Amino acid sequence: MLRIPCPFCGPRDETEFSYEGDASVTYPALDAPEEDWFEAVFLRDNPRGPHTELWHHANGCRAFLVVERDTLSHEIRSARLAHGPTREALE
Amino acid sequence: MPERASPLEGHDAPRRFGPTGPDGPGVRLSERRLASVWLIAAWPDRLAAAGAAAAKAAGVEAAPGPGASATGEGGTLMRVEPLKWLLIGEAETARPGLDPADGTVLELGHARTVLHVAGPRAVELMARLVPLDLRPAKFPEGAVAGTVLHHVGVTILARDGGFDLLVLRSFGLAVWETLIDTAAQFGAEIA
Amino acid sequence: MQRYNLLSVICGGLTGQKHWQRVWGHPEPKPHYDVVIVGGGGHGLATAYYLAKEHKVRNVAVLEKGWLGGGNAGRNTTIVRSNYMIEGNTEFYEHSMKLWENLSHDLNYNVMFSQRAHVNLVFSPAQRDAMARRYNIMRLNGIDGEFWDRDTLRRRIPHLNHDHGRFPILGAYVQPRAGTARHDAVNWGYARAATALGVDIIQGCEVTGFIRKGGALTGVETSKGEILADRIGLAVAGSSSLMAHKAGLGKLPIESHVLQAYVSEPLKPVVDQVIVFGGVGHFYISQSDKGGLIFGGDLDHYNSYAQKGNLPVYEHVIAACMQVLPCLGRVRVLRQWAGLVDMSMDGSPFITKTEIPGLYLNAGWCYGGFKATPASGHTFAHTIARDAPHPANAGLTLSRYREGRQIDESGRGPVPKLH
Amino acid sequence: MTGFRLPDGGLIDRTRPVTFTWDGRQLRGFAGDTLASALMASGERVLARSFKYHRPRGVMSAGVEEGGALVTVGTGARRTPNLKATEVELAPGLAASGQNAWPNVRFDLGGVNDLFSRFLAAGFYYKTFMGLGGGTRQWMFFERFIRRAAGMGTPAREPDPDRYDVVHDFCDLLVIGAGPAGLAAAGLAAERGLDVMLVEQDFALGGALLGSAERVEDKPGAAWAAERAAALEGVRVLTRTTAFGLYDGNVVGLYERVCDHPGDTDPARPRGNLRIVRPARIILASGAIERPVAFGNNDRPGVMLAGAAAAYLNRFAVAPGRRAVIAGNGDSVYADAMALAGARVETMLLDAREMAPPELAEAAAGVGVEVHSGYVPVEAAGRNGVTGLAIGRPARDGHVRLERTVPCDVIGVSGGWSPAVHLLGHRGARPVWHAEMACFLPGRLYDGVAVAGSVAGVWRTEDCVAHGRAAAAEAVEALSGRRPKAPEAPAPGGWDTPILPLWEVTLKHRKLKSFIDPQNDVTSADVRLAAREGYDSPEHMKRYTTLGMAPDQGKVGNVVGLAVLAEALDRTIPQTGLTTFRPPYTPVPLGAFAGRARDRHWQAERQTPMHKAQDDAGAVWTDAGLWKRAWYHPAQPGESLEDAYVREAAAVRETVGMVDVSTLGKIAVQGPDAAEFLNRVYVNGFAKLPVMKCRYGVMLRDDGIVFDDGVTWRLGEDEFMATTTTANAAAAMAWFETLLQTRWPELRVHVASLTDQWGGAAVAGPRARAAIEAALAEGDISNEALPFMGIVRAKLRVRDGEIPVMIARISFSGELAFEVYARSGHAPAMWRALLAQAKAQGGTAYGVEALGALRIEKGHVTGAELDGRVTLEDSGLGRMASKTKPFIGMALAKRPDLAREDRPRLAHFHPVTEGERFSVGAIVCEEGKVAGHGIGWLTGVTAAPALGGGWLGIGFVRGGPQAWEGRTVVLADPVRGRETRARVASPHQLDPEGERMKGEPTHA
Ligand SMILES: Cc1cc2nc3c(=O)[nH]c(=O)nc-3n(C[C@H](O)[C@H](O)[C@H](O)COP(=O)(O)OP(=O)(O)OC[C@H]3O[C@@H](n4cnc5c(N)ncnc54)[C@H](O)[C@@H]3O)c2cc1C
Ligand SMILES: NC(=O)c1ccc[n+]([C@@H]2O[C@H](COP(=O)([O-])OP(=O)(O)OC[C@H]3O[C@@H](n4cnc5c(N)ncnc54)[C@H](O)[C@@H]3O)[C@@H](O)[C@H]2O)c1
Ligand SMILES: Cc1cc2nc3c(=O)[nH]c(=O)nc-3n(C[C@H](O)[C@H](O)[C@H](O)COP(=O)(O)O)c2cc1C
Ligand SMILES: [Zn+2]
Repeated sequence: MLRIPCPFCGPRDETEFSYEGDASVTYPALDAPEEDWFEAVFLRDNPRGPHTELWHHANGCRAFLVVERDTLSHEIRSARLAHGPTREALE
Repeated sequence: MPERASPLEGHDAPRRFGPTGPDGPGVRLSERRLASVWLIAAWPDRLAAAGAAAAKAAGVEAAPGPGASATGEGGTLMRVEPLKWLLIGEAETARPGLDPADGTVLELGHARTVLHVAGPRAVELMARLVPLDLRPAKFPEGAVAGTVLHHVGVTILARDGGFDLLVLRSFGLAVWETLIDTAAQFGAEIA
Repeated sequence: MQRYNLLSVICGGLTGQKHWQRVWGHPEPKPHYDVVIVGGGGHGLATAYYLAKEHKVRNVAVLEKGWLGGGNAGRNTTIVRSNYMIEGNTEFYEHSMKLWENLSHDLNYNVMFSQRAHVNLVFSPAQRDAMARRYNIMRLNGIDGEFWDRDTLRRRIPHLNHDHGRFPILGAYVQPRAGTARHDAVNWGYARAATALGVDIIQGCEVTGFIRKGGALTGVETSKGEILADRIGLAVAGSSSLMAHKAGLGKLPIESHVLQAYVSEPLKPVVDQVIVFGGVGHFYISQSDKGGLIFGGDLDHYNSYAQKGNLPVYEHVIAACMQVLPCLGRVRVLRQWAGLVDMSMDGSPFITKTEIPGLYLNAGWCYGGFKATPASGHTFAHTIARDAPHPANAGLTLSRYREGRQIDESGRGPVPKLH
Repeated sequence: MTGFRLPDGGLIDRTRPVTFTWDGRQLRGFAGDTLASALMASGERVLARSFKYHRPRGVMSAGVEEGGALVTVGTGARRTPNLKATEVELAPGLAASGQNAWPNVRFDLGGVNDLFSRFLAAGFYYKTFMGLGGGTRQWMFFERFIRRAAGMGTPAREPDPDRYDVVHDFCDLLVIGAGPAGLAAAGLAAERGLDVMLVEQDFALGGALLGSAERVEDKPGAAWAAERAAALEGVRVLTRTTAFGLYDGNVVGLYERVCDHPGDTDPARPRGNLRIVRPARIILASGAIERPVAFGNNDRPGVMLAGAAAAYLNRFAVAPGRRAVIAGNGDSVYADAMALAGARVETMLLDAREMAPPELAEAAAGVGVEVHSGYVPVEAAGRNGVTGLAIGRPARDGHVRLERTVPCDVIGVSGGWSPAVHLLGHRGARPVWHAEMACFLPGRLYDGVAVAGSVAGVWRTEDCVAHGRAAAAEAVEALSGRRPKAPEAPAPGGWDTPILPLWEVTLKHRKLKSFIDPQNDVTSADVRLAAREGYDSPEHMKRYTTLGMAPDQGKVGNVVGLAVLAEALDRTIPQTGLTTFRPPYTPVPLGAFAGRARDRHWQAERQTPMHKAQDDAGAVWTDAGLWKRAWYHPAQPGESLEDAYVREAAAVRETVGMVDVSTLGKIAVQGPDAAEFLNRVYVNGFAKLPVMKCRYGVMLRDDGIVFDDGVTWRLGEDEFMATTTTANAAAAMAWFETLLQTRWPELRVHVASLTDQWGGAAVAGPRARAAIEAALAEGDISNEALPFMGIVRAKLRVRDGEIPVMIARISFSGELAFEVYARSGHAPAMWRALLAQAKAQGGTAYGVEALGALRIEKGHVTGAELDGRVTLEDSGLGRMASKTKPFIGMALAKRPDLAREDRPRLAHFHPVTEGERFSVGAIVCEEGKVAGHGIGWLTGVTAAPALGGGWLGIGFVRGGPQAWEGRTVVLADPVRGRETRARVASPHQLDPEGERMKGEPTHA
């Protein structure tokens, strides 16, 4: 069971979260060219090893977290709130 | 204002069930009728200001931090999300005053029902429902946590030596039946 | 190749099993091959077999980093079916089904393909209507498909949870020709037949890089030294992104996830068909000839290369099992394992040339590549040998996403974990 | 001769006799017996039949590594197959029976397979059964017989009556195993104030001490263990509880048998608990498992592990036979032989080592054990039970010279010990081969996980105790935050004279049938055959021979099999490598993982606030995701679905109807940037939507495909309520939070769910306004005050007062319609008040079937059409897309295939022949081309009184209705054996300008 250290709630089971994929994808402006959107929506690094990803604490504090996890050992190195302004407010 | 219907209507008649031991039922289940629920949400750069407004509405010193709650005249103020407090009370209260520049207020008086779990074996029952350590040492009176109960989101408040389970109204009966189903083994009573 | 049949088994019994020949060897890699296939799973081995058999390309090597058939080919729940709706998939999987129906004879190896019917339970009128469209498309393409109403289902599988489930079972859509096969036998059958045709299967040989000359790839770097090749076929399933990066293809529309499977203790016959359901949950179960119930459901929803799963999926899968077969409550899970599935952005695979000359890609198999093994090998061999797709894999291109032609059976969109 | 009960001794409770049945015959044991010990005490020898050859099998161990005695316990719905008799605690009234045999295990026709065993070598089924001439028919013919012969026990066909709980546990330290090491560790940790859990799979604490005569701190081992256990105050001790799996985050899965043992059959309590423990640290003190040796006929009933033979004596006061031969290759067998001799069992000890340890040999001889060093077991005599053992001396060529046969009725064999490192393997750690001790020791340990006792190759009891304490001390240090200094733990070892590795006994001139995996009938010859045929990786050998794939998961056979393979390949054991350890350590019932999520409780049921009001009035229900929605409201009991929905739909067209719409997703969107946010999310604009007005909107996914649609209400300058479809409510909410928290952090918007705050009723039909006005206490809903897509606040008069409501002019049916929203607590009163007025106007309540009919006639799309593959243009909503402001999905919606003109578009279908019908899922084909993928499909059908009264379909057709003017199409429905001709028409035929929705009613 992945135990995810939510900065707001503390360590919690993966069952309270929803995995929302690669956090390193930057989405272009809404009216950016088709090619930029194609790469953001369809192509993934999918690394074996350290991976920066999004977890949504859906059955918890509803916060999105940016988590650094190793996709081979499943070891979780860090977790921080995804929303910058809120992160600063809580620090 | 007319009386509010409960989602447990027809299913919460007082009774005892399961093997109650010599010292009475291990678990007591009841529904707690809320009259007002306000969601107070701060803009990130106005957290303190919104918190102060929330504290004022609840009649408490300061707005509680993560995992905590504070109870005053205006009800119980719980920190449920990084930028949000929930103010619940059994009496009707006015909409909390909050400058729109500091955040927003949302009326949720009817959105949840509160199921109260008490009794000497309440912690054992809860260990069969939610993936949290609710023993007093780890989850003292006034503690708050959002978690999941059989795939249903729920907010738990440690209160009066037992637990308030804030459940979305439409899931109220389903969670109530799960409580009854699991509590039978400890000897239980619907109060 | 030594003939396997009843006579040979009797002869084996009388001679103390002395006369059996080796099924494959441990050859050292040659410096150059016409074609190198990376990945000794079902798809890689089948590709090598069809290259040698259909296209007479015999100077072929299959490079496998572990033991052949040790990837998903050795870990799947062995379900074989061709009940697909979207153009591109329908034709491909039926092409595979036809190859399955004679595979034991082609390979002279009993792959135990047992056509015991694939029964897809339906829980709501909306689900029944949505699936009617898929099974009608199947029938219009000459693929068998029928609907069992409540009474038929009650007669065929009396111990299903007909009356006490959370959702009423309204019936089931069935493909009678579908069923299961013995996964290891498929890998070993293809490996033996390919070896007999002159293919080198080199185990314990990990491809660690590619050799470039000018724009083209001229070979691979491996844990057993450099091997040159005119054409290179990637068939590494869950490791596809890693290989694509090394080959210079950049990012693929793929995420690798752990998919778990479970086997029960061996039992006398209790599940005769393949029983599955989707929509309200996701579950599939069948019984192997040794008596173990083989079952699974959703994948672990996060990216992973770990080949081991976590507890929440046990609860999710087995609660779904108990929902439809509550009589299995006291039957015990004997073993849980996991594979590494290459989930694509629309749930459908790629068997295609790439923008790099001489490099061919076979990937994106999600939950369903075992049933595709024969057709995948057959069409990938054709694509490599002819440098052009076979009709059956014409639709399975990488460029389909740019064209807006997602082959999305579930309609869940570009979220790999949902397919 | 067979086993018999000793007059005294053992840890059983002779004051509590227990009667049970075996194959229908009544037998007697005592509390503290296992089924195996009670059967042995009753002289039963053949308890099972093996998997392939159906050879007779008896008890082969005293623990979970049992390879022989698999039985079925319980009858009817509580029938439980494949239990190891050694793990079944004897309980009053227990009904046990043999399995995998006909007529019974003592006389089994299946035994004939053994005669043909020479033809049934490993993998024979890959080489035959294919039949001639292609196809799968011949194989499937043979398969029926194979399936009946294979499998072991027969499961119940009735639902499991018992329930199980999933329990969430937390602790500082979890100790796995309550032998000397575990008891010591738990004791010290508790003394130092840690919150400790100790789990033990047995029903008694003490581990190996329970089965040995060894004394600890000069008292019997079992007594010492009981004392240590009693001293464990504050420790949560769980017996009958197996740690079956170690997972990421050091989370451990336990299965606790609650009600499967004597004296506790309370119906309210679950049969078992699946416990998920989250310890800060773990100490694995799981001990070691004795290994057999592969020699001739080593599967006959009466052959068992040497430690087990002693355990039946010491723990259960059962002598396994009258004359025993103990054969081993290490020091541990001497204590076993002495225990047997001590119970007046005539005992011979064969020590494979040339030089037996002098003091042990002397002590053994002292109690009458006939010790022979340099001797090994060659072949057991007897069929349904051991009658003798051929013994011999190893020769230089590696084979054994046979000497003589010794009469005996029990053979205790020991080939060494395998530390139970399985749980460490679950997370991928590979064990390390220790050549000198001939066993695999724990390899790399994960942080937070320590080992103690014989699991780490520490063999002496006092060293195990010291090791337990050291591990506990390290845990205390680690949890106190101080850097844990490595306490001095005892090194592996503890045997006076080294073990002599002995895996298999072979004769030069004759092949012995020696079993490595007795359950799957895998012989050493099978392992060599696999190597010879090229299946020479241990993983290939395992799968080709099925070694270690039976219910004991190779706990005793795997290392022996690996040694035989290594020898066949002329390699060392570490070079060959072990297969993978996988959960569960021992099998766990499926019911335990399902917990309470059974039958109706599999997924929670959601009810709208007006559920009870409609249920009391006889509504018939259907499912929409987790919600229950009224399907139809029978006018009288037994009214059919079709009669009801036609009647209900007609009421909406002619007078007034009311439907519960509370299940729609409702999301509050608040803040100064709320309008900008909605502008980006929806294809159409919301910035200029006036306050107290609402607007229909459509959302796309990032890839340009339609995601969801719904009406958004503007309740204030900075406050909207966006409504979504029932199915996508949760997904839409998560999608809004994704955008706000990870893509557009600068937007000042808060979103929150309002779905459960409001109950909603849609009141539709020409007399809708009249019905609502009759119930209004306050508020004006005239066409002027409340125009189409307008919103007003009002008050309804209900039985005990007035309730505030919001009313919006929204129409899904195409008629004049109002959606009335009351707070959930007031919603039942609203429903009753409005329904009374609707009935007064000649109207009725209607359900989702009628709702479907009405929206199909009107040409509105729903989830049936928006199947995750269609675009805005496909669904006839292309004109909604804003040209002036950007929105999610706009870029990828332009991809070539999505912009093609000949894509299937929304259309209506009318049967050409009057009275004909067609169904959803039919495929639209061109005349004469009824094959392939067709040119469209049907998504909805209904009787359509408002459009000429005939049958009506909605769906998609290539190029849209205009491409099929005046041409008929074929609706192919082979699954239902139907094919009908249809005319294609625009889906917007009913009141295309929307006068009914927008203006005064022109008719009625
Ligand atoms: C638990 C589970 C259940 C499944 N159930 C079904 C089912 O019921 N029906 C169905 O149709 N499909 C099923 N599948 C999917 C199916 O098993 C796979 O899609 C299919 O096996 C993939 O193709 P493959 O056999 O070639 O893959 P693999 O067997 O994974 O082959 C890839 C091989 O490449 C090797 N490799 C990787 N990298 C390198 C390298 N750098 N150098 C050399 N070699 C390398 C790997 O070791 C591996 O052996 C299931 C999969 C799993 C995991
Ligand atoms: N003389 C020898 O060669 C030799 C060899 C092995 C063991 N021993 C003796 O065995 C004892 C070893 O002590 P120890 O404490 O290390 O081991 P142990 O075998 O005494 O105790 C281990 C305990 O763990 C339990 N267990 C194992 N796996 C479990 C699981 N997954 N879940 C729950 N319970 C589980 C077992 O039932 C057992 O009770 C000593 O007395 C030692 O002398 C001697
Ligand atoms: C179809 C199928 C049937 C299996 N049956 C059994 C079985 O009866 N007993 C068993 O122990 N393992 C069984 N396994 C699991 C394998 O032993 C092994 O766990 C799996 O091939 C993954 O390999 P790994 O565990 O070495 O990683 C089966 C696997 C598959 C795919
Ligand atoms: Zn959180």
